Amino acid sequence: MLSVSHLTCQRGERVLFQDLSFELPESQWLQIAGANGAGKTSLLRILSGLSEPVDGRITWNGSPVREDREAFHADLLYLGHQGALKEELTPLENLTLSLGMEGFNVSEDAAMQALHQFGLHGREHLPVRFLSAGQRRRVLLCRLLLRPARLWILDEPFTALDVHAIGFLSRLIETHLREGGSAVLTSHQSMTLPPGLCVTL
Amino acid sequence: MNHSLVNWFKFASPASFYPLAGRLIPFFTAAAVLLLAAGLWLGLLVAPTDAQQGEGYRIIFVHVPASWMSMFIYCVMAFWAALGLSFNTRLSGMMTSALAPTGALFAFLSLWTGALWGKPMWGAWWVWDARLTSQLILFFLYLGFIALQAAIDDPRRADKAGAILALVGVVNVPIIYFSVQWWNTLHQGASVSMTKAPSMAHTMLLGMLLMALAFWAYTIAVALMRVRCIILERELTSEWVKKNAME
Amino acid sequence: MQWNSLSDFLAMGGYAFYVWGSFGACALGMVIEIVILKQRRRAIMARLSRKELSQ
Amino acid sequence: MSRFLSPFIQSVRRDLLLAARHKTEIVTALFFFVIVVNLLPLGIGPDPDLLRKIAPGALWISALLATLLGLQRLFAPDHADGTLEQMALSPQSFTLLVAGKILAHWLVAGLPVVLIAPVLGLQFDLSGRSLLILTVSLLLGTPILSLIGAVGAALTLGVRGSGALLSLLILPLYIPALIFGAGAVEADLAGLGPDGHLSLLAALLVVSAFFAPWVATVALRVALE
Repeated sequence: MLSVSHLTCQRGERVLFQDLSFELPESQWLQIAGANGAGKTSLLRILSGLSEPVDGRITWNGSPVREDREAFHADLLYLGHQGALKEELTPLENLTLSLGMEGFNVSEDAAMQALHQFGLHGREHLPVRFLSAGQRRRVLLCRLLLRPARLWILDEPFTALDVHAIGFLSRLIETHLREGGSAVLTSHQSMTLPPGLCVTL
Repeated sequence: MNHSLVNWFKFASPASFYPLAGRLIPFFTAAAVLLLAAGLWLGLLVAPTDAQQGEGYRIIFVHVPASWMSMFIYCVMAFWAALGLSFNTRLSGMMTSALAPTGALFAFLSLWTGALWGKPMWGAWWVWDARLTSQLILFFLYLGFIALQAAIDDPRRADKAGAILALVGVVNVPIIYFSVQWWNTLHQGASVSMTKAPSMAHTMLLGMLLMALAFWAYTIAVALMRVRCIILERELTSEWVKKNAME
Repeated sequence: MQWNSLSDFLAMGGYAFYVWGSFGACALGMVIEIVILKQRRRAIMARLSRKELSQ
Repeated sequence: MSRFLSPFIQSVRRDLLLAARHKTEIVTALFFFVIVVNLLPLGIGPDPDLLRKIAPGALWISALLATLLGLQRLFAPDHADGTLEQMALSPQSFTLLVAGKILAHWLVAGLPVVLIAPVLGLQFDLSGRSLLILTVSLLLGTPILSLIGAVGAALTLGVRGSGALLSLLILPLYIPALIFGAGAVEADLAGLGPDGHLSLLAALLVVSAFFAPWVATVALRVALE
């Protein structure tokens, strides 16, 4: 369970949010809503342990996330709004190498299968710089299929996806929740997910 | 958490340190002025002429204290840096950045007065001696620290990056000093024996000590003044600044 | 007292340029540092009072 | 053990693969090294005695500058496209991944310099023994440059004018490596034997290999905040 108490975030001289507390139990998802610049991405980066809040505490299953990083990161899958793909490498290389660096040795077959599930037939060996924004996004989302994690933190996961991919991703998230996982999302798209919690910044 | 620790953390908060620093500044300023007057009187008026170096040796009364302070300040910066990184107190980073310009000033003055001393005594403005070279590198380390902090916009990141650099520097200074000395013995360059200090009269020693104490009090006063500026600049929007800072 | 006259003192036994160059540089450096700090403080105070007035 | 090291190896593999797709960058750094070394005789004069004397220093300083050239791109591209973030969130040790990147940087930027140095040494009329000592000193010393440089690259990541700042921060810290490295050949010529210098260089390598990846990791976490 992810639990957040009295979180305060400041960028420069401006306070983005203050005294934010919530809990996210298993099999639940949380939507973070708010206008542009309200601090959605800042909040996600704090939740993932990348940034440090000015004040407040975040715990995962009772232990603070910035203390035992490696244990928390084993349970966490974070997709930022940056691509996190290497332009010079093919989708296949991107997936196997980046997951390999995280200690998950993914076979080429498994990676290939994930790419096919996301509708990337025939693009497996093309350097990522030749792919469209939506296709890049799908390569990144293949991580959801290949890397086991109990908590998903996804920043704008539906951006640039077409209807098919949105449907597939929604089903993926639903399955993840049914299996006891939890997820934190920011999104502007209307979602077809079962009702979840919501925090508005 | 016991009581004294709580107390300590109270003073580690900028809001409570600001008035404390304000009360300390006049005290250290007065100390600096008095010690400076006494040191100058002893050094320039009372201390006898040196047998070998004539009156030229009087540079020692500013050169040696400036060199000592430049090294000492870097160590103090490293201390605050370590404190800041391990306890995450905001004041530590502010103290580190408040000390750096004064340390750079003293490192520069040490080089400048060293050159003015070296010219009449050894006949050269500069020799590649281990001490001179390390002092120059120390000056570069100060400049690097100041430049790094100036280049980073977010104060919290600037503090942490500066702290890491200060600690890396403090580990490296002895290594650099040792390596330059090693290099110097191999090349047998300018044979300047500075270790053979002229048997110093008591008045000279006392004068030097007083000047060193004066520089020390000056450093504290100036660093406190600067840290007050830094605190205000960073907390301009907070409530306590609006209420209390406009005396 | 080491000196017989003021001009003797100022001449520093022929080392006037070096000795006064050193002491002068130190004095100059410290005075400049203090002036800069005073200006910095004055600028902050001006910013603060502008804020005060605008509220 | 292999499970523990596997992220490290993957990190080295990834950076080598990326370097292989950017061959021009490797060649440019190497070419820069060769040109700087060759400019020195043109500036100083072709007197063989003088050239023999300055050769170790000239090669070492050029190696230093060539290393600096590549350092700015050690973390910056990964930072820009978000892959550095993913590494920081890895359940494996981030320090090991950073160490892998540093090793890859040395393999790409340092090793070619070491390999071509003997050829350039011939232009300075160095004897066979001096060439050997020089190459060994570069072999021990260039990894130090990558290691310490990584700390500077991490500290200046995403900062205004990071290139010039990086040089200002890192060059003073390179002095011990420069002194022991270039000094080895001269010590040998002076009849002292190169052992003292080379063992100090090796000690420096061990110490920086132990601490630098860790310090660079701390600095990277600060930069990512």
